[in-house]
Amino acid sequence: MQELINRAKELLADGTVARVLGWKGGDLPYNPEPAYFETAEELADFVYNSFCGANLSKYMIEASKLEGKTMVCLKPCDTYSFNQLIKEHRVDREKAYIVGVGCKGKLDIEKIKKKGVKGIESIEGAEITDEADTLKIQTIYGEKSCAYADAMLERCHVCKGKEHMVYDELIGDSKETKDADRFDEVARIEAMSPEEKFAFFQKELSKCIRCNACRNACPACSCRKCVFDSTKFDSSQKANVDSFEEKMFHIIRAFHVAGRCTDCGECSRVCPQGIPLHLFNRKFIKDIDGLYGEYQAGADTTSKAPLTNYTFEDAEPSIVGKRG
Amino acid sequence: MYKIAKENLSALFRLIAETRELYLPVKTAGQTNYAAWSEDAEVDLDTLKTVKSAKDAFFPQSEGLYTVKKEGKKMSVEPEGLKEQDFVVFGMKACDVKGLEVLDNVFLSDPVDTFYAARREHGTVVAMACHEPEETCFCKVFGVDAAEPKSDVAVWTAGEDLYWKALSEKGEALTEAVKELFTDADEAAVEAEKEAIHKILEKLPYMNLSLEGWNGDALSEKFDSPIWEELYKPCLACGTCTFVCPTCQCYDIKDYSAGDTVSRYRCWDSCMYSDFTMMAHGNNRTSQMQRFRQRFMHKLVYYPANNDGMYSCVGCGRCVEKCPQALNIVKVIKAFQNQGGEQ
Amino acid sequence: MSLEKKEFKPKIVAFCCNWCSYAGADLAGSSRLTYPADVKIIRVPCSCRVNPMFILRAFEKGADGVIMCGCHPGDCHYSTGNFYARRRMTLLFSMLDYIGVENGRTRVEWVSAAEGVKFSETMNSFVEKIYSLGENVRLGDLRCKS
Amino acid sequence: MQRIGVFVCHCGSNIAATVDVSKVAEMALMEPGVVHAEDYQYMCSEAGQAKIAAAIQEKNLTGMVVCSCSPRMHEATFRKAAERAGLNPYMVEIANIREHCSWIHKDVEEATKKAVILMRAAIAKVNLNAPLQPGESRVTKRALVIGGGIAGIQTAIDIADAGYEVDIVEKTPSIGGRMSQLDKTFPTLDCSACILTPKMVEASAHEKINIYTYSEVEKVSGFVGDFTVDIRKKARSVDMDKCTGCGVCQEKCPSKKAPSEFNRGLNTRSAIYTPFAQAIPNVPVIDREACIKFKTGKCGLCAKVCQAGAVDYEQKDEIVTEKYGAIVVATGFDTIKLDQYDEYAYSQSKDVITSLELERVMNAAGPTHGHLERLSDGKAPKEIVFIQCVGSRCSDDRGKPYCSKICCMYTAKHAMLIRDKYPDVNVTVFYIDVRTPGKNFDEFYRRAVEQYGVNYIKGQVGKVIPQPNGKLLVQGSDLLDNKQILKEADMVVLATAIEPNPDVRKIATMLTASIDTNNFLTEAHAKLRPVESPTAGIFLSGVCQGPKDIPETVAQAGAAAVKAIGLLAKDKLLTNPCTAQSDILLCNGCSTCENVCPYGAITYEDKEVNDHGIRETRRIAVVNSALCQGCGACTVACPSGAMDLQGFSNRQIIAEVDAICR
Repeated sequence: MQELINRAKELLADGTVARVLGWKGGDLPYNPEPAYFETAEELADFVYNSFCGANLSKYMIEASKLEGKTMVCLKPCDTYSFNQLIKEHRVDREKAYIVGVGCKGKLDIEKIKKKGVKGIESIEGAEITDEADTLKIQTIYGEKSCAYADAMLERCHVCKGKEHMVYDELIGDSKETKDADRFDEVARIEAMSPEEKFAFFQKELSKCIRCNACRNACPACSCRKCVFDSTKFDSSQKANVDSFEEKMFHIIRAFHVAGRCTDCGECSRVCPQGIPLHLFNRKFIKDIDGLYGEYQAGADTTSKAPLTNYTFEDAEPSIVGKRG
Repeated sequence: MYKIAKENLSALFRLIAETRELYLPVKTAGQTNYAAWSEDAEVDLDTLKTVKSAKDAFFPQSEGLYTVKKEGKKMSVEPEGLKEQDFVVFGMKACDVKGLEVLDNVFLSDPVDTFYAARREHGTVVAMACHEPEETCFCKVFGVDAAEPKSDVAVWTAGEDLYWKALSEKGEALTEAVKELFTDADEAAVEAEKEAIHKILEKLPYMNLSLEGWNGDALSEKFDSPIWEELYKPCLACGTCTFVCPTCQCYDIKDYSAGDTVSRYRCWDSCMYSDFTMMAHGNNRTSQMQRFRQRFMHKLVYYPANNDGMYSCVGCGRCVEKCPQALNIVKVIKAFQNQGGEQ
Repeated sequence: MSLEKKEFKPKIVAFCCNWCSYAGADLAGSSRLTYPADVKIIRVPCSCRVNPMFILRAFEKGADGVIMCGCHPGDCHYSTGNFYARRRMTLLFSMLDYIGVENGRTRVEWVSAAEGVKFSETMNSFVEKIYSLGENVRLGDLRCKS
Repeated sequence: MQRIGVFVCHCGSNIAATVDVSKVAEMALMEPGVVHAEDYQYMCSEAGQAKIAAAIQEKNLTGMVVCSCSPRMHEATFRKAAERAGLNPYMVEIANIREHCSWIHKDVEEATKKAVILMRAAIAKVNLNAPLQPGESRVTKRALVIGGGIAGIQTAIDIADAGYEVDIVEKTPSIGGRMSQLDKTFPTLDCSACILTPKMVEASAHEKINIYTYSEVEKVSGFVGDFTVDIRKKARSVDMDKCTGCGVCQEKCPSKKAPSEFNRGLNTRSAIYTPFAQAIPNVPVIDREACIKFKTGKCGLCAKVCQAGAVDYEQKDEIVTEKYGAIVVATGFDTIKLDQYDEYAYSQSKDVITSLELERVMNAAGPTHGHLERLSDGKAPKEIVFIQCVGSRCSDDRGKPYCSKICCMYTAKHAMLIRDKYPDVNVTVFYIDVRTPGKNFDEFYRRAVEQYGVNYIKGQVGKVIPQPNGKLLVQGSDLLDNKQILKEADMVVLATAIEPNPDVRKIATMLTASIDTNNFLTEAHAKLRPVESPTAGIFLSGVCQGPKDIPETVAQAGAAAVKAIGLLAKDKLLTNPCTAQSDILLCNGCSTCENVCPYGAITYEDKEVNDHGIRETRRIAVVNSALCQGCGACTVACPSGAMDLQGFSNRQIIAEVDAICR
């Protein structure tokens, strides 16, 4: 972390960048927030720890409009999103000084709290330099502990790898965190009967409160105005009036980002109701990989996206029924 | 004061449900929210904070207002009926109960919102003291006592029992209806529980948050502060804070066409949304900074200015827990505090 | 409202591209090749004009089945439109299947302007399928059910 | 709210027998916006159209629905009728209650119900229609032909004969193309040069044709009717105006080691050269890579011997910018490289040659002055083996999946010519299939077999092995006799697959014309529009579109010319108003739409946007309505719904869906 701060100070001092986009320490042990820093003094608040889960690439859309370069801290998975945004002309590569930051897996405070941990006072083991396998949590109700891996975000268990796809320089070490196949969950659902599938999604989506956090956090959902906010499509909806509306919203949202979604996992991270929204996006990714060849959005900035591409021999839609 | 063994609670719920609708915290797919009780509902009284508040019971996220039916070129309008059925909301916390007061000020003052008023009239609140308050709680800051919920009925959990005390006529009526399941109890266990809660409250990091300077008089000073420009930046403009909040009361009115019938309904809206209060000419708040500022100015400045100093935040801490980017009202209040210190 | 069980009359929307399938439907008509009146055709310039949203919208508003017809791959009037449509629909149908919607409710068929017989046969078999699936209950807005 | 009139046609009894037309008209009046409804025997008749006109005027209609036969039948009729009565033609929608209803249903009640629903959908749509005006764009009355082979020459002559200016851009120093390299042509065996040279002369002498040789297309912008093209005239180092074509420079040039492109590298040429004797223009170019003057600064002999003073070592590339209304691509073909086919020993033996090389060998102006001899030792061959389908009809990645189409016929030609001139030479042809459709083609092939005794063996050659004695051992199979064949040959000729000129990729990109996986340019419709590219104003001539022989190429060249003339004959182009439009406030500028547009109609511009008071410069998609054909692919690709299609807008289609599901 100190290395990051030092480098940020240098880049600010020599005028390479006009500001730094990173995280600011929170007022609880686990709530750092994305923040801009414009001076060395402000950088006193800079933190980078295992609770810095937010994908900062989307902020670069606005930062690209500002005067001068922005030093932005991107984790390996965030760089896919950034590449995808370059491809879609939503960010300006020239306006970004990308520091690829190391990642040892990011923590999900909800997972810790779900283990019955309440009244948290401090958490030990969440610093980026820590090598601890266990988090020591001091609470009002006594000391608790939690295995680091058990507290990780879902996306870190199926990590795409700790390699940065785009960067100007790299700071900090990473540690491999992948311990599951990212399509296992999708395959589990695919194997269900239609009734079970429907019951599963109905139950999950019934929690949706249409807060739009998934959409607004999603770096692929970078539309200036979403079709669901626009009167033009006659699809403007605000609230969960009927269970159909959540389905419509989540299917269309997943469809709109199909082939563009890098599987960064922000949607699931930010959902206040803990809906595993990645299951929609990942289904499309799995289908695309299987039907049209492996494709990783954001791995580069030039390849043709699967939905703007075709081959004569593509599978027919009837394959859906035939797959069983 | 009465008590009932926790293990008999399902009998209590069943009995309440015989004569009234019953809403209480139910766990669905891993998350606890208020929902209608049923035999197979997984009732969860251990989770301190439901994701959404109990606001839905009185001010549902979506609510029909009237329906227009078309036959040929003739149209008829059918207003939606008001709530007529008595219902019970079980398990609300003191902060959420205070939230109802905030809503009352809005919806029960002239012109009275008849839909809300009918629900308030038919609803009985059984509020529950917070057995284990958490680090995100700051109800005390707004004068709420987590150990002493003020509602129709107050309940406490202590040991293996749940203690029950009616505080209003409606509460008495409900008590009458279910008394058969209770045994008499003295207040000793409850007093001990209250003391324990108070002790914990003392330790919570947000409990001594200062609201100094937040009032109607500070309107222009706060409104014009440059701090907002810094604070809003991480905001994603989602509506999470609004929709989990027990006091946010803004709604939009929309139409839904099902062909020959069109239903007009209202649904919660969020001042964080870019189309909030969208009018023909556009929007009176054009930037996210303005929208962000609006939410906190409303809670901490405008509302108290119009309601004898009462804030429209109750310190439930849901926004603290749920904001995707870890922004919240506490950070806002602190930012202004720090700024004041520096000046 | 009567409590009598109403006979199930499905609502079926067929999107047909102007150049092949709509013409194929015309040929079915001029050849007097019948298919059930439950099918209503919407003319679009090309299958690539069919937004997945239209299909979900149809279900929302009470459709029991949606079928999309276009030129055979390689014969698109606009060269490539149906190739894109094919990928879009494959993914959409797969998603509907994934969330538990019976996959027989959606179909894509390529019907040329000369295939009046195929058009009629396709519609007959699709309608039959929808009858066997019954009313669409998983993917509709309750407000549209009356 | 619109004021809509609904007109229900009986179509005699075609509709009225199964659909209760008066009921449909009655139901129409219940719909929002409908102010007039009537039914009539034949709406398309003059009387019917008069009724429509009267209603439009009397009821002040802003839109109308005709419930009748298919729009593919009479939409144009009713639109014209509406226009005559003062209603914008795009305010007319058709409910197809004949082909899609009365003709396929028997039950009157059922058919009537359906007709009402189809009518409602049309009304719902028309409620959202907006008057559309076709756009206009001007047409520059000049055509560009890219490629100066027989295809390009023929197209240019045909266009020029119709009275329009044509420019030919040819990459090499002379026009003539592949055909100029051929010795004889099938099936008539007349000399290629004899029939080509007059065409070349005609083109160069034509007052409407301007030829840029040794030139390449550098940049193309604009759209149908109004293209702007940059042409790079490569430095020839010889002044075209001064040169008399005397040829002395070529004779005197001391550098004569450059491989002759025209003779497929079988012999050499001088550094200052014209590719062949009949070259047009007959002005040499200096190959700067071979020229001693350019390499060392010394020499300069050609300038000294040139009496006209035409040699100019200082000449530089020049860019000419021209405007065109139409562009014809005639970039032709080349034979594939044989690196992947080493089993035929092409790289190992000089006596294994391609058919095109054989053309040069047989030609009097070729490296052997027309004598059939082995290139290794100059000896006369006694045994020649032809191998067919080298790289054609290939299922793996080494070659091409398609049939090169011309090989069967030219091989028959070669075999026949050889047997005719050298009766003592044995000719064997290994083939997979012999394909000779075409006028007098099969007769020609049979003559080769029956009259000239060419030995055709159905089977493939596995390997050609050069022997120490200089012969070539050919290992093949005879599928009909089911046996292995070993044959010693003096020469082996490979019927090498043809492929589009590699430059076509670059050109297709500049033109936004699509190409298929084999690099052939895609036609707008495989059957019905074979000489047009999907990109408006771009036409296809010759082998750039697919393998062809000379007569087919000439025929297609003429067809492409006619299409180009049809375009140039117009003063203005009326554009289809049902095109895509991007909403400036919703567009993200993400380029997704551009990727699915088959016509290259979408570009991006930085535009100043006022989004409810927020002013900023944004990258916005701009649709060129002259190019857009209205397919709608972009509208679905667009995630924000910014892209919409006029006449088939999102809201219109949704309104139809809603009306049907109501």
